[in-house]
Amino acid sequence: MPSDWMTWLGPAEWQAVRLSVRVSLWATLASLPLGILTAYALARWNFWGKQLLNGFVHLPLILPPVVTGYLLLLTFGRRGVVGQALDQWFGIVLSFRWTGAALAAAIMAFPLMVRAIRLAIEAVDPKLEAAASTLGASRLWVFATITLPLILPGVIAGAILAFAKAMGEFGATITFVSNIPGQTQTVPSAIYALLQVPGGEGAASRLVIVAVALAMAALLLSEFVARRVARRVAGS
Amino acid sequence: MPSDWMTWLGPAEWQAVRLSVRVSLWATLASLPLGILTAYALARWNFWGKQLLNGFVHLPLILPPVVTGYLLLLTFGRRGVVGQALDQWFGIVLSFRWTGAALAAAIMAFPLMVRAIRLAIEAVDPKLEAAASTLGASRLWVFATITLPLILPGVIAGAILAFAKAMGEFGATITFVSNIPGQTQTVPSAIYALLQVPGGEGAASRLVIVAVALAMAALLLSEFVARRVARRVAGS
Amino acid sequence: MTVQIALRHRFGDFGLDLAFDAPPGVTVLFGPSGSGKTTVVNAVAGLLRPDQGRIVADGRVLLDTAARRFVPPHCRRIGYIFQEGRLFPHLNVRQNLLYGRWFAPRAARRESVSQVVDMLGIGPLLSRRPGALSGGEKQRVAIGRALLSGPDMILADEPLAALDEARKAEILPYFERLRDAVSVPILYVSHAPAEVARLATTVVALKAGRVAAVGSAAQVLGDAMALGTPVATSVLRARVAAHHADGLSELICDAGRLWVPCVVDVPGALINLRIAAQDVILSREAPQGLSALNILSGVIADLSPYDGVSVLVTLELGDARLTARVTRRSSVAMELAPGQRCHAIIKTLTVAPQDRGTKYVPGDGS
Amino acid sequence: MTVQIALRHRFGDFGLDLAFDAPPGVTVLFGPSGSGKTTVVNAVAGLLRPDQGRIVADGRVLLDTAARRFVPPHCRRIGYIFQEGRLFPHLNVRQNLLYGRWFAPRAARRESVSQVVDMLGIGPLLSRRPGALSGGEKQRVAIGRALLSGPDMILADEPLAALDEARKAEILPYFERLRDAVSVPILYVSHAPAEVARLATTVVALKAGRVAAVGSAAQVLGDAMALGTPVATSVLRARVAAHHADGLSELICDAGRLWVPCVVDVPGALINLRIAAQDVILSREAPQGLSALNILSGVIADLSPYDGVSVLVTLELGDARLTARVTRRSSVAMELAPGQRCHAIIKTLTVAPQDRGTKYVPGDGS
Amino acid sequence: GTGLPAVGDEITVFAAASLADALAQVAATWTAETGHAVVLSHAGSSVLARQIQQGAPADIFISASTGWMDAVAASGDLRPGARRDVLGNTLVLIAHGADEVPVSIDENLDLQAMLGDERLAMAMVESVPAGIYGKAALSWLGLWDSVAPKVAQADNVRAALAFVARNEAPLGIVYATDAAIEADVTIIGIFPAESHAPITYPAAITAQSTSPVAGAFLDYLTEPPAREIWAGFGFRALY
Ligand SMILES: Nc1ncnc2c1ncn2[C@@H]1O[C@H](COP(=O)(O)OP(=O)(O)OP(=O)(O)O)[C@@H](O)[C@H]1O
Ligand SMILES: Nc1ncnc2c1ncn2[C@@H]1O[C@H](COP(=O)(O)OP(=O)(O)OP(=O)(O)O)[C@@H](O)[C@H]1O
Ligand code: MOO
Ligand SMILES: [Mg+2]
Ligand SMILES: [Mg+2]
Repeated sequence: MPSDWMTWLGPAEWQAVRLSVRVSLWATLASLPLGILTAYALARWNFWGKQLLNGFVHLPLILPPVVTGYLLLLTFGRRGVVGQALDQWFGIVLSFRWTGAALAAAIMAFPLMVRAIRLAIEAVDPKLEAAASTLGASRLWVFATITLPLILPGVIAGAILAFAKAMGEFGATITFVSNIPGQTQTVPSAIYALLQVPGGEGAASRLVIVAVALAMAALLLSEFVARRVARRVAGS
Repeated sequence: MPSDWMTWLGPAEWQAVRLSVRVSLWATLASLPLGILTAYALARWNFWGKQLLNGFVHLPLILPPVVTGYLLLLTFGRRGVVGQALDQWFGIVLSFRWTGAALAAAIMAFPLMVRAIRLAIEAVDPKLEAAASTLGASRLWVFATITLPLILPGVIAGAILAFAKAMGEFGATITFVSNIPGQTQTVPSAIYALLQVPGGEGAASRLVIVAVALAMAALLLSEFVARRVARRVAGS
Repeated sequence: MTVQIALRHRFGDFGLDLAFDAPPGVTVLFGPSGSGKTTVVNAVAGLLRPDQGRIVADGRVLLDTAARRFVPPHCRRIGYIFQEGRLFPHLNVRQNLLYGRWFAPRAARRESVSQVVDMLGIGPLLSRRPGALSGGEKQRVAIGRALLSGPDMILADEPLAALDEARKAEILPYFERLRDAVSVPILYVSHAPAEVARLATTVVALKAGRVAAVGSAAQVLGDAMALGTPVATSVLRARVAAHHADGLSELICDAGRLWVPCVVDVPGALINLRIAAQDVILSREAPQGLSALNILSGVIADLSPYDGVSVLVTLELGDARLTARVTRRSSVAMELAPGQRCHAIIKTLTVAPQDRGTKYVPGDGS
Repeated sequence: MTVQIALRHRFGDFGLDLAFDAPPGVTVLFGPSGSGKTTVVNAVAGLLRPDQGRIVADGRVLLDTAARRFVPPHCRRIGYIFQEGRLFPHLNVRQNLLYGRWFAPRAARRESVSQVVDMLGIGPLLSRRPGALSGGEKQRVAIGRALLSGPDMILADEPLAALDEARKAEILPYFERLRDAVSVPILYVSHAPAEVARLATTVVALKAGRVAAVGSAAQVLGDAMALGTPVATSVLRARVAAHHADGLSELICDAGRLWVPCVVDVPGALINLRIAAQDVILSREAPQGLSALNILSGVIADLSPYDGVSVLVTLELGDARLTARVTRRSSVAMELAPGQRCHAIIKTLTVAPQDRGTKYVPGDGS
Repeated sequence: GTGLPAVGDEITVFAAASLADALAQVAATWTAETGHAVVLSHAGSSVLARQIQQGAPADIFISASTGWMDAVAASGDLRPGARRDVLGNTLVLIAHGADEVPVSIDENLDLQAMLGDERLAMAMVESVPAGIYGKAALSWLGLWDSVAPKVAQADNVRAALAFVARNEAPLGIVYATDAAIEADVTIIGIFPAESHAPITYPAAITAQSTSPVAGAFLDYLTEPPAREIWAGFGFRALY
């Protein structure tokens, strides 16, 4: 059985699966803090250019993924402004690396994450935060001890949405970092490559099943965690 | 000036813009009731297969768009099971029509819409709904008069997210209904086509700007409406 | 309409296990914080499905866990005033008030909106949203919303706790009118003995999820120990004899004649008078020339220590009993003892205005 | 520590425009629903930024809109007991109680957790979440949370409204101790005259956003009209003379000797006694053989109609004034008139237990 | 690497997606012969071209259109003199079904009537190579204007093929290499070679390639073992 199961996908496909999981996890976790910050700023602060920021965050959703990927290529590519700077100063190369795939996935998933978290923040009663401040908690402490725990279900929902989106991301990724096996060939890219060749549908559909199974598992896990958190808040 | 502005895009591109707006609006509005129902069921009901439904709703997010498009083709195409039935019984043809593009966009945007609305529903205090029921309101009335108004900001957020996503949807649409100018050539298809030819970036970026402007306008409008609704609830 | 209530429910450590009947009129649920009052009310409203239970209102089975019967809240036709307001934040005050009306049959819309709004003093708030109301204003709107829904039964969970005395004094007669004129049965949670005595047809004292005492206000409030509160009170039942021009009403009770500030009931009506034990002065001789108009004469039936300082003296006045609380020092100085005749002095105004209970429906279970 | 408060704020129709000083001790904000009490407290807490205002606590400027100064709430070191609880739903009772402690300097943690928990009777609830508490339980936890945060000033917005009498009687002495022993200044919102008389060093009566009266409990509560409540009350200032073995304390006031159930204060202390006008009986002749131990003699200074039934009779007893409320009928029968000598009979137990105010800090502003 | 023993050098080849399985076989035989590993990255020619212009780590680029190869050459991203046309392809008209009647493709072909109310599936006619060739061929035959409104344009040839295979569209224009493999379609005609520009797949070494074996692989693409494989997939070998 185990060898059956292992050989159901070829080694190249397993590699794509592993890479996709790694890319999606990194994309989700690394963008989470910024996602929470952005959501908080959009939900609670008033500042100049707020609507600009809001629009900017949503861009990847509105643009065809190919365009986003192209813009990423122009910006973060080896000859792009930011890409060159990152390379020179920090030795970070994104283009045609799995890190670039993670960046593309993170950017594509960012609006979903921010929207979910923002909605959760807006549902927190500011009166509770005010109560915490009268008890001596500074803004940051109020956030850490009151707001954050209360929005946890929303944060989980946002993160899992982002993870799922990252697992399915294709257009921007292939446009930005191409489709290099072991480096940037995620599951969707592999599926695309398989669909381009006659008779590739069988292998493609096997990959689809694995991708769906993985994303579903993450989804179920997140539901479970979110429900436990919510139950705790409601009072058992 | 006006003629300048009109000729900045060619007539074919204007056609694509008009079509994209129509497709996205329909995709959003027509799927909204089902989106609310699904979100409500996932948030408040317990039934067998709930997690299955949840997973199913998320599928379009996880799958590469091409796969979704292909599955749509298999199902809703003229020779597809559902497509044939729709054609025979209701005379509804989706394939190669703008209606099919709307279906593809709606399905791709559905998980985003449902997530947003669901989060909003979960934030409604069930004690308010209980209070309404003691005042004689049946479940449906409670929903219409208490739950729905309270989740309105979430519904708006979900709808706009869906609209933005629909405006940017490409992979599933082109795979399902191809790219027929005036019928199914949306802005992203047009942009894609332009990006396929060397030197097409200039024309593509004009379309990108229009698409972004439209989606931003929708976004700002939704923010404005959502804020007004929220302010009403908070009590001016 | 009698409501029969039998419930058994468990919340972690707390167990509710009780059964009582709420006869027509006002049934007050009385008891310390956490004793289960809100839990009972929620079960009657249908917001809590108890582990086991049976609730029958006027022959209509609202709940019967054994028979798997459960009438959903919106079919119970109740007006529930919640302990925490629960106003609809997206509706303004007027819309909140009228909410229940949409669902009430036309015949049940007996209360006039403007009358209720005036009584509650919320006229200037009608177009505001709940977020912009003060605590007491919210509570008043919540009361109005329940009353205007045209309910067959009212559940009121500490409706007046957030209100000032003046406002309470304006709203209490309204509940009396509902009880008497409209004869809507009322389940009323309260901590305030004054409210209890004034409104209660029946008092159900709860303690740790069980019924500690049940009976008329006279029976339950007289038994301070059952309530676990340090208030000893007597309730005298009296009949209205006449209304006089100087604003006093003449009442006849078993023990004699009493004068109280004008009650609203017609001559002939039976009413409850709550008299706190500490408001009664005793005298061995018949007192003369006092401003107090009410002097009843009786025989000491019982004399029992109350706390370190005072004793409770129970007088028999015909069939009625009146409890006085006097210092031990006075009791010794006056040589009070069972069997002795004694005069009780009650200030006319002491039983006014909050403690004059008005007529209650004859034929109650007490 | 004196808190100087001057505020001007507009909420739609409602305008707040007031200035008063809260001297050391308890300053009670008293007034009808919607008069602006919570608004004032929120401004002191820093939760409301008024249109204009200046708040200075013990020389520290907390707010000065003219100078654009605003100390954020978390730097004000206050313990705020909210009108609506506001417990943190994701924390259990223990975590709620200890929340403020994390942020309090070690030196400020003067209250012992177990002591506060015991006083509030919330020991069995410590591991529960607020969602599983009754209304009164929530309020008690909210009180504990504020007290345990080691505040420099307490803001209490109707902290006891949801509680039963027994529980109130347990918690009130705690506020007294904070006021006297710990000398934390307290801004206390209340509707209940009994609480006011007992706790207040200073009473600020609000009406429609303005100060209707400010002064000692004696001054303000005596002036029923200023409060817009139908409660007429006198407050006598008395000195504790001795404690007797039978549980009574002997007090000396301007008008003579008074006996009340044991007060906690040491002999020599000055205390407030609140006496409701309706609890005073008048007699032309010196009464004999009554259970009431307190008989004060004075001269009628004023006689004014109160309502249709009764008149207020103000007696001058030396420098003090005592108001009695008697029926018009008695007033006519007894031929009461200004200048006449008269005896006031006050039941010993009438001033007990809630209405015996205990010592207040000398040097207060009144 | 792809799991093979990394005995030699490794080269990265960016190649048009339509070459995927044929090129995989060619690469495999080369690796077997030389021990050098090949990493293949497949995407649309336009995507790959732009990536190379942005410094992608490709040693060799095989494009499905001369246009994109020219663009990369123009931006100076190809090694001068290291470009050649490797493959050719044929444009065919396909119909849904296992054995449909062949037609002769000339100016008398009544394509409009054959379609009726239905669609002709093609790749995007302005941008994707197969579509560009197809439009040119139809124009040359004088058929374009009449069928233009009936064309359903897919984003690549495979998607156009899928429309015909699913019978969403009865007819389509694709490469012979694609049509050969799909069982549900029949080639009912071959477009004359002169009706469109020659269909060629140019290959070249990139300017930034430092691989010592890139030249050897480029040569290998036109050597007999590779030619056999290309032919097996229906390509025309050009040399
Ligand atoms: N956000 C707001 N917007 C408009 N009006 C408000 C707002 N908050 C309070 N008010 C009004 O200000 C007045 C004072 O409110 P406040 O809460 O201070 O009253 P309060 O004295 O605490 O009354 P209560 O005893 O009922 O709690 C009320 O009339 C109230 O309706
Ligand atoms: N959801 C719950 N889970 C666990 N315990 C609960 C829950 N709801 C109520 N309780 C407990 O049940 C007991 C009774 O609660 P209930 O609300 O009926 O009290 P109450 O008599 O209304 O008190 P109060 O006067 O303070 O409102 C309390 O001890 C409370 O802690
Ligand atoms: O391989 Mo292509 O660039 O889709 O013709
Ligand atoms: Mg309760
Ligand atoms: Mg208030």
